[in-house]
Amino acid sequence: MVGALNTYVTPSGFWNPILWLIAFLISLLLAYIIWSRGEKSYKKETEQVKPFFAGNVIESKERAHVRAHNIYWGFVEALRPYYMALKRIHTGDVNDYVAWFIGVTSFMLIIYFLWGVKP
Amino acid sequence: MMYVLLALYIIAAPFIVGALGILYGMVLKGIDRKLTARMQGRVGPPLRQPFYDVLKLLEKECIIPENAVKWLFNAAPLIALAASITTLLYLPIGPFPPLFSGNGDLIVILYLLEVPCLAILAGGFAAGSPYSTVGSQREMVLMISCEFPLAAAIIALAWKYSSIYPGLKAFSLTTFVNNPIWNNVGVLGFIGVGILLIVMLALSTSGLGRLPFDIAEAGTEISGGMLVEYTGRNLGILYINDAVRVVVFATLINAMFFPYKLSPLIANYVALPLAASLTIDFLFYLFKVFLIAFVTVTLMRVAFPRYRVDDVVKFYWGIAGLATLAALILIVMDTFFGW
Amino acid sequence: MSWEEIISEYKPVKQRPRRIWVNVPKEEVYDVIRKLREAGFEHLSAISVTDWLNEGVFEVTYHLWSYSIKTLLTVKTKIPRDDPVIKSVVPIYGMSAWIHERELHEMFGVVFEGNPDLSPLFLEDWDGPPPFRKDFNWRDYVREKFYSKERERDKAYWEVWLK
Amino acid sequence: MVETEKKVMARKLGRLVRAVWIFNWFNSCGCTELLPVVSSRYDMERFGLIIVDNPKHADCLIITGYQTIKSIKRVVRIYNQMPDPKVVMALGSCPITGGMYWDSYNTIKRLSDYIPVHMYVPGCPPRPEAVFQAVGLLVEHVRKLKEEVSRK
Repeated sequence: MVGALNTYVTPSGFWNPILWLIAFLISLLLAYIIWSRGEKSYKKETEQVKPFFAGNVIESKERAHVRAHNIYWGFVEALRPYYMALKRIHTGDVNDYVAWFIGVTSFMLIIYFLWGVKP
Repeated sequence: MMYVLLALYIIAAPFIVGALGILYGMVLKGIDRKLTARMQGRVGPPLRQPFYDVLKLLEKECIIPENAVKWLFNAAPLIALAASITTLLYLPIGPFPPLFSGNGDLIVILYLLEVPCLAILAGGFAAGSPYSTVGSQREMVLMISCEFPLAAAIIALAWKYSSIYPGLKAFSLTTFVNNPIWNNVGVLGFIGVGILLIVMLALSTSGLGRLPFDIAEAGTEISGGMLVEYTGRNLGILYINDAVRVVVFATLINAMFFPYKLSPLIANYVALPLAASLTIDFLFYLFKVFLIAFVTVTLMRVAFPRYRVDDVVKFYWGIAGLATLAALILIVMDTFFGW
Repeated sequence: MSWEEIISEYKPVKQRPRRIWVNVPKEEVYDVIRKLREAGFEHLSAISVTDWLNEGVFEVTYHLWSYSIKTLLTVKTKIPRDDPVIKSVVPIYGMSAWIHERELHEMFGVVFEGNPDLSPLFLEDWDGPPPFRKDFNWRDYVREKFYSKERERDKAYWEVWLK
Repeated sequence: MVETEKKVMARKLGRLVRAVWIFNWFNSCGCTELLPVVSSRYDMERFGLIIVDNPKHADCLIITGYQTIKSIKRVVRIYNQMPDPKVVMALGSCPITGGMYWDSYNTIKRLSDYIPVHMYVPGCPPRPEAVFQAVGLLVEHVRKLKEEVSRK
């Protein structure tokens, strides 16, 4: 059992997963102790369990679901010039992408042969 | 026999650190609310108010919404609080080294800082209410945007240590504490580390979800965001978790940037027994944590309105990101050219 | 076809430098408004109805504003009170007209043909006659609906009313 | 009330009173008149009262201003969604007796016909001090309840 308790050491960092797990479970126990002192009951089938929708009624579970299509609005809005440039590059036909692929790899190869670390 | 002691130590450690985190976190929350009120010309609640809040929340009914995933909905606050307390185990508390000093480094802390956000986010999605889903989506964007500068700042400092002290472990907090960063950087490095400090302070405001960046629990817009469906004791645990995270972030910044002790200064005037110097250092640590929490939470809360989602991303990926890269370049120039 | 010619045949009345009223018969009001829209009156600021009880007529007024011409043109038309039906202007002005017509339908009972959805706007599950009509006696309505004779606390109201 | 139930209620209300979280249903006169209660001159936070943004976090539902037939449906739903030890405070004369809209066809006359109201604060508009006096009465009531329970 003790063998598992040794810490994994790497040149820059070290970590002991088993100890971490034990500590996490014990803190979970501490949190559970505080949690269990609270009130458990609630009125099950009444209006109380309906999701909060500013007083209105949500007809069905599907209506309560919010699609995530605009989740990245924040990013697109903030980095608009970058995304616009990206959009221009993505023309959609494959040979453009293949051309990009060949171009980049050849560029990398040239750099590698000039200054690359010899094996 | 040794294993019994070890086992006892492992079991007792989370309780000690948990007690410290929860009690001091709540006291800090009380002070924060009182200072915010005083800064707005109000009288403000008594300092014991957070304790009253939690006691009341534990008495309320704990509603589980109808289309919620029951087990995840209840487990999320517990996991969040457990992760926050576990993070404290790896952080140096004042004069004492971290309780698990040999077993976890900055990378573990970096991940443990994210686990509470992820847990509450999963709880928000599990609640199945439109407001909490939108709140969780916003929290995802917030987490993604502030991961990049946080990781960059920590790696910049760790790289600095690895280049100055090749023998020591770069990512271990004990190296951070034993040789403070400000002493062994040149002029450029000093500016770089200063920038990193400001970025870390800004990050802790968004990590705690406090006012300029509380888009995930935006009160007026999505009425409570991820925490909409939480009531009663679940909300109480989230309240405590929020308090503990203030202590966690402040201790991390204190360990990384201000690991100084008060007792050596006093020691050369009056001889100090070990116990006295330890208590002085511990009180000095508590004061530093209060100062950091005051700057990151209270000042920001009083001075700034809430940002929009894209402003937050623009700030963290734009300004904070570039600042961290600039700081990294300054530190690199400092180590290589020794200016 | 400038807007002056469109309304010239209906004897426009110039109230003030930028206020012009014109009375248009019920049949031609839809075409006049459509032509005015093309002539530059893009903004439908309001539709209102006045209830002339003794003449037995509803007067529907369209308040049109133009950003370029900078004039408020009020097109008025009369419809009979007993079967108040008129062609809806939603195809011309879209949603702004829809909201106004929905409210007028609820408050006066005017039927707008061609309006996509005339559901009640303010008065949910309203059982009385349209309340803005002049012949609607709202005191009696309130008395029946909210105050009952038997209840102890409502006695004071009834004494006031019966006196 | 059974003895233990009263003791439980006394304990719950005792804790609720020190940290009342308010969900405000301010419309018409409430919104303009009740803002000083929150602002720095009267500052309700010194009693531990804060305004919360949804009914599931709240203990006290403050309703001010007249309620139309359309809005009272929402009020009833909001009231049902609040977790249990909850208090309803009707502010201003409109929720109490219909106020100046007593003979209007679209407003409801008495709030207590639709949801149980625990505290009435008269006034058109009600003064901020009246709100604090109402909370004070709630504290008074709870203190009496606790004394009665402890005496038994």
